[in-house]
Amino acid sequence: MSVTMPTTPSTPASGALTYEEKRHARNLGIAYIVLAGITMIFLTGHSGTATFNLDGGRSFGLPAQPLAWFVAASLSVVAGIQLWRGFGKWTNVVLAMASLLIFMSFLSWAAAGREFSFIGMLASAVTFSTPLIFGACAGIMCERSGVVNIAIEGLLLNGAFTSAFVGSIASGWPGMGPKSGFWVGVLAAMITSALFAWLLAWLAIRFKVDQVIVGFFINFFVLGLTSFLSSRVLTENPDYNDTPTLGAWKIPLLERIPVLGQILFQQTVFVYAAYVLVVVFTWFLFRTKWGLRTRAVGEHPRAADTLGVNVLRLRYRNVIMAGAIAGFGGAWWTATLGRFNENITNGRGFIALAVVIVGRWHPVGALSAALLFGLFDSVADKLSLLNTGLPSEFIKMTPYLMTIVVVAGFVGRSRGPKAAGQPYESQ
Amino acid sequence: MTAATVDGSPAAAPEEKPKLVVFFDRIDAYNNLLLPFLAIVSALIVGAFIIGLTDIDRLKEGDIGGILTTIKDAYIALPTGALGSLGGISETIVSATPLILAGLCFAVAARSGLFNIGATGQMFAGGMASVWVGFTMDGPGIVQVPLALLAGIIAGGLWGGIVGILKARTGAHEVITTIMTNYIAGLLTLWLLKTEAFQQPGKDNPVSKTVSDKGRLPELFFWSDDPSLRAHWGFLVALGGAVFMWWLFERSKVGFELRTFGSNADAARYAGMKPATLTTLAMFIAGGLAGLGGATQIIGTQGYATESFAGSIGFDAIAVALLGRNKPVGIVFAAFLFGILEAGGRKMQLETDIPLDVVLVLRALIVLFIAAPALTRLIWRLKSEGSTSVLQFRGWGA
Amino acid sequence: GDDEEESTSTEAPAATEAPSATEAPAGTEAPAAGAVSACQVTDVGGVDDKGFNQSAYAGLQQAEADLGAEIALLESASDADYAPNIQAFLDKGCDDIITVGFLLGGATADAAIANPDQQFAIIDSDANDNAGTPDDFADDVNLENVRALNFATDEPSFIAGYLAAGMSETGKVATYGGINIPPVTIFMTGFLNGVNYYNEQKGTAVEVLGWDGTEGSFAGNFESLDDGKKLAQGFADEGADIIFPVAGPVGLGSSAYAKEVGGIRIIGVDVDMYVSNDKEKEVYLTSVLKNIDASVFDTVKNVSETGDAGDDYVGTFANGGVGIADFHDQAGDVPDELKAEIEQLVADFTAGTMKAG
Amino acid sequence: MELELRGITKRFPGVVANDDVNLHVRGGEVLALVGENGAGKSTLMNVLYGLYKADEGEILIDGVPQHFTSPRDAIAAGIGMVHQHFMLVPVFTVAENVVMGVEPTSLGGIKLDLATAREQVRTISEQYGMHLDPDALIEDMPVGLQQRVEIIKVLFRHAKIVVFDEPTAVLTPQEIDDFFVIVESLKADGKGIVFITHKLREAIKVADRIEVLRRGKTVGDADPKTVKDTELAEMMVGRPVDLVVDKAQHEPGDVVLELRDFTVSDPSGRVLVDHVGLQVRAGEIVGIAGVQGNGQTELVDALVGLRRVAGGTVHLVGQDITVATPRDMHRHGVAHIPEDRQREGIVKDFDITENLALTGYYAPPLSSGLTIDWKAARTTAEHLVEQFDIRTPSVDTGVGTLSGGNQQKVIVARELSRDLKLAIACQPTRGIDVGSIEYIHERIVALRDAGVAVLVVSTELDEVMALADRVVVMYRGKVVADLPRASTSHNEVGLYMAGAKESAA
Ligand SMILES: Nc1ncnc2c1ncn2[C@@H]1O[C@H](COP(=O)(O)OP(=O)(O)OP(=O)(O)O)[C@@H](O)[C@H]1O
Ligand SMILES: Nc1ncnc2c1ncn2[C@@H]1O[C@H](COP(=O)(O)OP(=O)(O)OP(=O)(O)O)[C@@H](O)[C@H]1O
Ligand SMILES: [Mg+2]
Ligand SMILES: [Mg+2]
Repeated sequence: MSVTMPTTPSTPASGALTYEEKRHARNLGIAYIVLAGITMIFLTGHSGTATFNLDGGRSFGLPAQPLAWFVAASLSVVAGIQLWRGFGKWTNVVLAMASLLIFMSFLSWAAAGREFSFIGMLASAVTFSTPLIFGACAGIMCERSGVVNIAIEGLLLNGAFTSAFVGSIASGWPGMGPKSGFWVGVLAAMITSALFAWLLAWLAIRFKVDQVIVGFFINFFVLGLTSFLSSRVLTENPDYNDTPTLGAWKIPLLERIPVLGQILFQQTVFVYAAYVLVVVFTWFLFRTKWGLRTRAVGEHPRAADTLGVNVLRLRYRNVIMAGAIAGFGGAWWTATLGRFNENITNGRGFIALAVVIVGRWHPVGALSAALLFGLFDSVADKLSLLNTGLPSEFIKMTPYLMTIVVVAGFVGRSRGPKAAGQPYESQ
Repeated sequence: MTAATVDGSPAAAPEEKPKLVVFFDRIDAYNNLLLPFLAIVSALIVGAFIIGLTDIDRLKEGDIGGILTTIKDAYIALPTGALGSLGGISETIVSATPLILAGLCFAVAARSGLFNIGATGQMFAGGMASVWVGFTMDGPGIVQVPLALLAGIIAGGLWGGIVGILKARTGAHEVITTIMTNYIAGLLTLWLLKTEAFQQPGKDNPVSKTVSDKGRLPELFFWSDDPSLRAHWGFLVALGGAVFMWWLFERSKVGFELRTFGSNADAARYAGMKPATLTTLAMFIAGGLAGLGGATQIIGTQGYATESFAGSIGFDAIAVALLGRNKPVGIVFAAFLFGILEAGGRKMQLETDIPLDVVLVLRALIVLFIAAPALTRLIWRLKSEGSTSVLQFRGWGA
Repeated sequence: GDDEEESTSTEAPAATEAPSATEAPAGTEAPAAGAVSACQVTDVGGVDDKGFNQSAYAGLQQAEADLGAEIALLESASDADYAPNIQAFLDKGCDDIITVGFLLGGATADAAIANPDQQFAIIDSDANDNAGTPDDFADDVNLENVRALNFATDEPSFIAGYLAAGMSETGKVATYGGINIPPVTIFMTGFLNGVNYYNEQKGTAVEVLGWDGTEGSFAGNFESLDDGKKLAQGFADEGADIIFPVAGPVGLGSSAYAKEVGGIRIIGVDVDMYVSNDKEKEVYLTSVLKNIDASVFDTVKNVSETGDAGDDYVGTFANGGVGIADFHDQAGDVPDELKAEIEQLVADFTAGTMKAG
Repeated sequence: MELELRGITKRFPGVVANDDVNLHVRGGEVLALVGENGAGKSTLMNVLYGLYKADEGEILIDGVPQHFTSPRDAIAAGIGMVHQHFMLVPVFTVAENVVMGVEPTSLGGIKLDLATAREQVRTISEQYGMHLDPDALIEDMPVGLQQRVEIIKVLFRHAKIVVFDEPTAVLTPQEIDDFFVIVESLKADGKGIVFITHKLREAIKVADRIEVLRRGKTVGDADPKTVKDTELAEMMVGRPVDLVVDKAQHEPGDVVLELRDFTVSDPSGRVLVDHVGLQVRAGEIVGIAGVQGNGQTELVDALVGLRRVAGGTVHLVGQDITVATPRDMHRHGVAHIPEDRQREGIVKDFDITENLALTGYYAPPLSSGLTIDWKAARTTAEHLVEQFDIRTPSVDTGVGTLSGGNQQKVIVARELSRDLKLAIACQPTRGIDVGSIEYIHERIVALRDAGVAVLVVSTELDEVMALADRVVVMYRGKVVADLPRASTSHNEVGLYMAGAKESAA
């Protein structure tokens, strides 16, 4: 639909981005100055050394005020260079380093004279961003093939409910323990979420219902139904809402790596699964026949169609697969908590939607975005312990505010697959 | 349009139709009334199965008659609860009012090419500003009420405008920023409600000071002294909002620019329009409408602010707008439908033992069927029509 | 000694948990002529919030069973639903309308003023009149026909804090809330004060994580159990070994964490979680009880007997409206000395000689 | 192999796009299909390719009826198609675009074997002398190369009948010559070719047979050896068409537009337009000739304010307008017919009235205060539709449903129908049928005669030569020649365009 008269590469359309990049570079310089100013704020109030605890009794300390001085000074220098001649291909590296400095300086300010578990903060970011990764991968799989998926929330919620419900019942089956019962539940979660996803695909493809409306429908429908079943079935029969939780499954040897071991390799199977998914999904998306066709169908379905790719079938398939992934992701709640509760996902599906976009529709990008969100969330948790004097509401805002900062400052314009949201008519 | 049908003579002078006829042509009675009707019927049939299946106790007892009675009662309660009495109508209107405004908010952004999920946050902003004006001012209603509404528009507009500016300046995707600003607005509201400026004196719960009676929007059913008829002039404000949106997109210059920008940003630039300004403006107007929705909710329906006064209105409104195809008239009708489902759902909850959750499921079904005319056509074997138009947001795709 | 201690710590709940046992013999004599009707409006949490809505409804259900009351329920989907839901019950002709939560304060007061002959009860709020000019908040207007049911939950929380301080091996205990609102933070403050009192008494320096009297840790909602697990994990990382979640079902996430890792004790909230959460009962040191169901039952009973809901009510140790649960499985871990001190505290609170503030 | 279409009828709501059309092609033969915009050529080919399902009629291959339900079937039957609007995924490489659908794989059919794909693409590309880099990204390629990718796609699938839908519309003269070489080699390979074009001389040059379509019907065929282009044009349009621009002598007036040291660069600093000096006088048509990609596009974009000017000045009747915005230019009486009609020139979702108001909506008579007077806009639109002979049922018709020629007329009508000092027309007749070309050329000349300065930018050398009073040639961002039309020739200009010659000018 969208390819019109082919044009030469240097039309304003492709120039637009680069013009913006130029402005971006200038704005970045200004941002550094502002950030240097903000860092100066860290000079006020607290002083003393912030102690960051690591594993095995190790820790490191950072003197809050000297660090703030140092960071503010470095930022000013960086700002100068940025405005003067820019960093070229190092721009993003410099930005990342600067952000890290500011981040550490901020933490030192907040924790000056106190201590907190730095490693716990990082480990918790990894643990609790897991469902976001699954949700985002599901979203990417749909949108890469041209179907907007607002229903991630509903698919996750359904996964959480079904895995808890079926998992609990299945553990009572003859010859089946709680553990194997749990995995039966996970399977059921994948199947039912895939069914809901199929419904999304069917309504959106066959009947051309606005994909956003179908997404909302599924969200409302699943929320209503699981809440109802939760109150009428699960509450009345606690046995139907009781699965084991999956404890950490420490990976031999790797778990003993200092620092990293505890953050990455003492996690549950779901965390590892999320990482495997990202790797496998990335490989499939960019290295396989399926991936090539999927991306084509999301960008320019008619081109794919004219080459004999069955656009609609591929969309069905991918959306259904995405449903299964989201179902699996939903089971994370059951694995983590051993039970279901009304609206247990509580908007995580929408955060996952944001993660898809922040990650620029790339699995690895989504992984980074999810981790970043998880990190800011656990930073907020730590802040609330450190008696910084900030109102708890403002501390709670951290992940949301920081997401905006990251998107506005680092990610900039992100553009989805061109055909996402449009129904495809083969004739 | 084509050589095949139109013979050479250019523009076979289209006969001048009276305005009214043109209007009804557009409404197209057949498609716009029969289809939704059948859609609701379909939804109710599917809903009946769901009610039956969720009536676990009776199902266990095999009490099919009982189930049928429940379904019958439910389906009588739904319309009578919403429209069967003045009280019901009043509640339908009360529910529809903020939905219209928040739906307009979504639609204005959508037609400008933006996917604005931020109505919730913008309602918070508008509501908080208007409640502040409402309880600090002590002037005559004729001054105070418009000022409070204006404050709502401005605050909501600014809150939405932030998203617009971020998008225009940095390219930050509005879906991300609106999701995030919703959370932020909710937290800010909670915090504000505990500050001295807002909190009710002598209380420690996060409930705002109260807007005095003269600062409230007047009652709609002013002739009745039944205090339970809560419908207020906010409804007229909402209708005014719809007229405004119609005027904006059908008559005004800015609206034409927004529409152009929403459909083809390159053409807008070529035509001398300013994309950055338009993005910001679209979000400002959208936010203003949602803010107005928040304001009517506060100085109309509630009289004070709570930490959750925006509820799920912002989200429901997306469905309302899409159902109404982002057209003002459509949105008013869709909001009414939602209002009916809400007011009727209350009676349904009361007169049968169907829980609220199932009422919500029913509502989702009705929305779906109305949004899927092709599905309804298939079920009722109506002959098919041209394809449905689908919205485009630049956020996704081209 | 064990026997005695145990009976002490169960004494309080016994007085409130089973109003039917102590007072309800009268229930069997409930007026047969026209059963009393009691109707509940929930706040947006809905009836299965595993919190005060559910507790209140449990009281109603008990009234249905014991008093033959006709009960009805309307769940609210949004703040705008409160007034019409109350109105629906007014139209229905309920004898007593029970509203749950401070969010319903305004709507309840409005309805009560407009219908002076109607009996109301409201939980966690003194119904306040939201009408009137800005400086005319009639929250001091005591609405005759509204029975406000409030709970001095800081008292049992204080004891829980004292207990936690005494039981902590790491010298760190923690608490967190759902959101930062008084009905939640009153527990946390009580807990904090209890710990501080212990420190004063014993010269120790047990530290409370998650609440400093004004700010602290919150889940941000009452639904995400994983937030409860995350917070618990965070507290454990900092060395806390006893956690007191005040966030409804979110606390179950902390229990799940405690069970998973071991070595962490949880203090339940609202109900005796050893009983209500069979799945992880072993992690509960005790629970802070807020006997909403009993007070609701009591209210319905009043209406059925006298036609009046009764005077405003503040649940305390003295009247059994609040309490502290049994130690159950962990009774063996609690030193006798500490048990005795707790017992004394309960007695002092009951007698009114001790204040939680 | 022989392909036959028999009695094909295809209806769209309100339109009979093909009406009982018969057509046949043999291997080793080039059939040219010509016809007005909207005559139904593309529709017919889409039916052949399985994209549309015909309402009536059948497709036979070697006498056997075929049932194509999707392009898959058509491809399998040996039919290949190069679409009017290219069907390439812009973010993919050449190799990826070519192999999609028939990917070479490894690891049991899962992994995409890109190495093999590249090799295969390279082989075919060399075989037909197309010199394509399999790893180049489509979005970075000039149109001519993109077209080769389309051709390789077809060859890769072993097509025996190849349909080219307006392949030359977007090509430069050099590219067109290269294209014809490729067509010849395909023909020599025994492939049957259907060639759709609006350039009648091309049809006559390469075709073995010419079929004319008018209003969905075949109106006859012609032998390229004997037919004259004027005859063909008349068959197509149904009336005699003047293929040569009628242009009286006209004395140019004062300088209207003057560029001095005009420089445009891309953000990375690469100079795209290099210190260009240019003058356009009132009542004069200056044609900018040049192969696509030599800075013409950027020059115009910067001139009209859609792109930043890196250096130099622009004066309009003496006034400095170097930093003017598109709106300023409009106010100053500058018209701009954009190069890419669908991307910039129209809003497809809008009706004709709205599109005609697109640039003038903000000022009287269409607007006063905050509002737009749609009644006036409609009246104006009706007037323009009539005046510019836009074929449409009404002014409320969506522009997206109009044929390309009529879309272009909408733009021309909008831009040229007001008081102008300067008109800039980029590729004004790209993809447009002879009837409309005649009309648009007439308008441009009329504008000149009315004393407007006109700048025509076209990669179509014929067009520049036909219209211009002075020909300016751009090569690599520089003006390499500025020649009075009267004293130059196609040949000379062609040499400048190819960079083979540089003048002192
Ligand atoms: N992609 C583009 N292609 C062509 N011209 C552009 C493009 N983007 C911007 N321009 C034009 O370049 C000029 C300056 O653009 P630019 O974005 O650099 O402005 P700026 O002054 O840096 O903006 P700001 O002050 O908002 O940061 C404007 O006239 C604009 O119309
Ligand atoms: N998908 C469609 N829906 C409705 N009408 C269509 C569709 N495709 C083409 N038409 C109409 O069918 C007619 C024939 O169009 P077609 O594209 O085949 O013309 P064409 O001869 O290829 O013209 P051009 O030379 O401009 O490419 C036109 O009137 C066009 O508007
Ligand atoms: Mg519920
Ligand atoms: Mg065509």
